[in-house]
Amino acid sequence: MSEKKIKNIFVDGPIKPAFIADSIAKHSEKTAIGGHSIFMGQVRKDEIEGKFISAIDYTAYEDLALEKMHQIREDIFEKYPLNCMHIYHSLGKVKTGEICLFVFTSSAHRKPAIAACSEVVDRLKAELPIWGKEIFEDETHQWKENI
Amino acid sequence: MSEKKIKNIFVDGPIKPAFIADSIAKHSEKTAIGGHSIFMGQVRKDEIEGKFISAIDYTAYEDLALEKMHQIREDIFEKYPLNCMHIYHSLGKVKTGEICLFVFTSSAHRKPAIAACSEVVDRLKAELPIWGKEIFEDETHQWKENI
Amino acid sequence: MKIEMISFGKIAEFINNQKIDVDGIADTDAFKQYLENQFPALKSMKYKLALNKNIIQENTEITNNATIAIMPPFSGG
Amino acid sequence: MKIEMISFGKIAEFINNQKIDVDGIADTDAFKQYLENQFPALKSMKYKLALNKNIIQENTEITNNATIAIMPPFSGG
Repeated sequence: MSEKKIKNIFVDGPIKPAFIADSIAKHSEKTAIGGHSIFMGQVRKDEIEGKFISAIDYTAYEDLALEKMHQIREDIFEKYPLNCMHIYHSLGKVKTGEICLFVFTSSAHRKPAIAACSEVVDRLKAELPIWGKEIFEDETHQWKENI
Repeated sequence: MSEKKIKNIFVDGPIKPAFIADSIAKHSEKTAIGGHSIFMGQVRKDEIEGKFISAIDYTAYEDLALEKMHQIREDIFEKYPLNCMHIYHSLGKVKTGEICLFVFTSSAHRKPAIAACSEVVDRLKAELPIWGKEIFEDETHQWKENI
Repeated sequence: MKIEMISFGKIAEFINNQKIDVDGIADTDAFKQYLENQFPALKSMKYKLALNKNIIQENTEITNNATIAIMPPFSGG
Repeated sequence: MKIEMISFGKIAEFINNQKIDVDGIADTDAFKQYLENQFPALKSMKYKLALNKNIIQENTEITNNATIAIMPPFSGG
């Protein structure tokens, strides 16, 4: 087995636009990059039986999620010629309109960055042990299900 | 013919990360959105026959480009269930490592935003009358060609 | 045999993290049986087990001091 | 007949924006002929015309006071 350097992806609470801007700005030194692809998940104010969601409270089996993410990262770097890939997922409460997921891939030409970003999002949703508890405005809740 | 509200897409010089952050932040009020897709083009420091590119100077046939972009925008909104779409392209000098293109699409679920973003980038590159003059460090230049 | 049970999401609402000391649970199929007897609500739910941080796809032997996670369908992102 | 010529990118390096007053240029094919005679460098280049902001795909009639853009391959993004 290859030596693992497990990176953390979890951040406490919502992912702020300023954090994303910072992450983008850091890439101006990487002048081999020609295209960046970003996906951001935002908490929707869904209405369910007359009640509106006010936030999602995320929990994860962190160790296992980070191991899985490491595998996905390795697969994706093997499959696409990427210059970088950054992934952040919220834990704890993220209110409607706030960002809970930030996936950022970069490559010399646009197509690998775009394809990799989309694939990472798909795999992350299917494979990472993360759970979202949808909290309604009246403090009741239900558990999110990825369709 | 439908009444046209032609939006400007051109910005003077590079697109700054803070501008992108601002654009993201504005969407926190739009609580029907669940997924955002972003593409950013960054000027590469390519080496050509021993010389490095230091900047790209963009010009456009602006009127025609905005009309074409309007058509593309209408096509894409017809094709995908998007909540919003924002497009910005630099004119004038953009240095290596700086951002010259910013495409931002949002939808309730992730797939339309991702597909629309990628399609807009493809069409914009193929169809908009914009030209990039690649300026080398020694002030000589060559004209960019989209492959 | 000692097993550490941890649970997540919706399942954590009715199965607390706990250490159990039981005999006769040789593999993950037997563990599922045990679980569903103890917590009948599980019977009608989809869930996966992870044995020592490996997600279980097929019946797997359980050794002493194993950690088993009980996980409802994932909903990250 | 009066035609306003505008050019872009690489082509703007050797064809200035200008108004010309010529006869016998009835359509865009004739205009191309005229252009390539005046600016032989064009012959070996790829370019497209836009007549009054419509990109020309097939030979099109030119009317008086037309604006014709001469455009090398696009390279935005």
